[in-house]
Amino acid sequence: MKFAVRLFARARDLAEAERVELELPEGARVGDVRAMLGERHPALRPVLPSLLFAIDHEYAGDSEPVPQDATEIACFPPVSGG
Amino acid sequence: MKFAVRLFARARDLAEAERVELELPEGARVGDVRAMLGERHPALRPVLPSLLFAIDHEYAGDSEPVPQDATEIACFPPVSGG
Amino acid sequence: MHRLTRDPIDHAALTESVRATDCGAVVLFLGTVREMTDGRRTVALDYEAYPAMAETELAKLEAEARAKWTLGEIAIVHRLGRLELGDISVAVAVASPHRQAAFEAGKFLIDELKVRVPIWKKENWADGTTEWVHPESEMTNECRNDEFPNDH
Amino acid sequence: MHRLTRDPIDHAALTESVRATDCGAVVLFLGTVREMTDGRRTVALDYEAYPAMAETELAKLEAEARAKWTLGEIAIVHRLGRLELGDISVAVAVASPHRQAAFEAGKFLIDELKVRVPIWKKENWADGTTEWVHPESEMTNECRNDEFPNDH
Repeated sequence: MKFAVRLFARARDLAEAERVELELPEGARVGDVRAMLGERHPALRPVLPSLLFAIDHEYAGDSEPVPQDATEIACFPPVSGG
Repeated sequence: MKFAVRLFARARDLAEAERVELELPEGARVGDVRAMLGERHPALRPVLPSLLFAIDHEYAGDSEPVPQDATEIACFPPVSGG
Repeated sequence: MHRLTRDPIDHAALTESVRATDCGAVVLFLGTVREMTDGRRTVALDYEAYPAMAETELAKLEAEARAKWTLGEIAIVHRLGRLELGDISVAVAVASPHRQAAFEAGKFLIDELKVRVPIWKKENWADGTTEWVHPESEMTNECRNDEFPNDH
Repeated sequence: MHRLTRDPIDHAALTESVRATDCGAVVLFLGTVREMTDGRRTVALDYEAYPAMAETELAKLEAEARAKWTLGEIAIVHRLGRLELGDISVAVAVASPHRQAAFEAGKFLIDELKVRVPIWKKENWADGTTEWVHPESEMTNECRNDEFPNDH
């Protein structure tokens, strides 16, 4: 299954990409997405453990499966608004 | 020693007076002022225990002596600003 | 800065007056005239103060807040006279480098103002009656060291 | 009400928008661009958001605040783009019948906004360098149930 992962802030700057296309096997979990991003973009590795993920605008932990019908996966550093 | 006690809010309305002239003996305490106000203005008696006193703009408890050089004594109900 | 005034309170100007580039946080509190109190309808409030002592107490509150927290400007304004529904009776604005301090100081200032600063409100109820609001203040016990012997 | 905007935040209008005669208390919080951070001088901040998710999280915050406290109107505005020293980056206004609730809800909303809503700031330091601000967020541990095996 093909997914585009949107990157924000420093994650986007390090990867030099606004989105990364990934081919996810069925049953893939968020942790797998994290690992694949590190492989695809080695520049992300220093911050990889701290990156946060969201599926369809909801935070998702490493153990959560990526639903086949997910329409948007996002990856970003800890937030710093306010 | 003669003192004028300023009254505020409901205390003033009940006594129907903005100030009460009192002759205080030397060594008189705030509690004595409270008692004398009740004698002078019986209408104050229902609220007398709850009335607060200030000497020269500082709160003063019943046990505090009234200084001979006090320039202003005030008496008023619990505050309700804000 | 603290002030008693008979004019409407300009909360925007008060907020602007405490903003500064060394303070990343501003907290503004407004107290406004509420329509319903304990099920009764208010049409207006009359505020009265003991002005000289109110100023003294407000200055103490400012000093106490500065002793507790790192603060920039503080602005407290209390309105006096006749206030209609929705009018602002009191405004407290505090700036601080840190938001926690700004919130805590703002809360401290309004909480203490309400129990210590000699200002009183009189309710003008919709049924035509009036009534002074005189809560059993915490000051009562705090300030009276002796029990006063009274006949009721 | 919550909004992301690239325009300057009008705190006076925001405060007015939550005032009501059934709410005697209004608390406004403003976050502004501070000049000095940990001894370094800032000349500007750039704010970026993941807008759709930020809106979702802000809506959740509003709902959570309403579940915890009796509140009137809530207004939250976060600015995006380039902000200069002293500019307002975020404003939270809350009205309530009671001041305790207004303070607690205001503090809750800004505290939670800062750890949950996907917005990021980039420092533009006076020395010409830039730097994303990415605190070790509490979300990191909260949302990652598994330890991710990584090679560093």
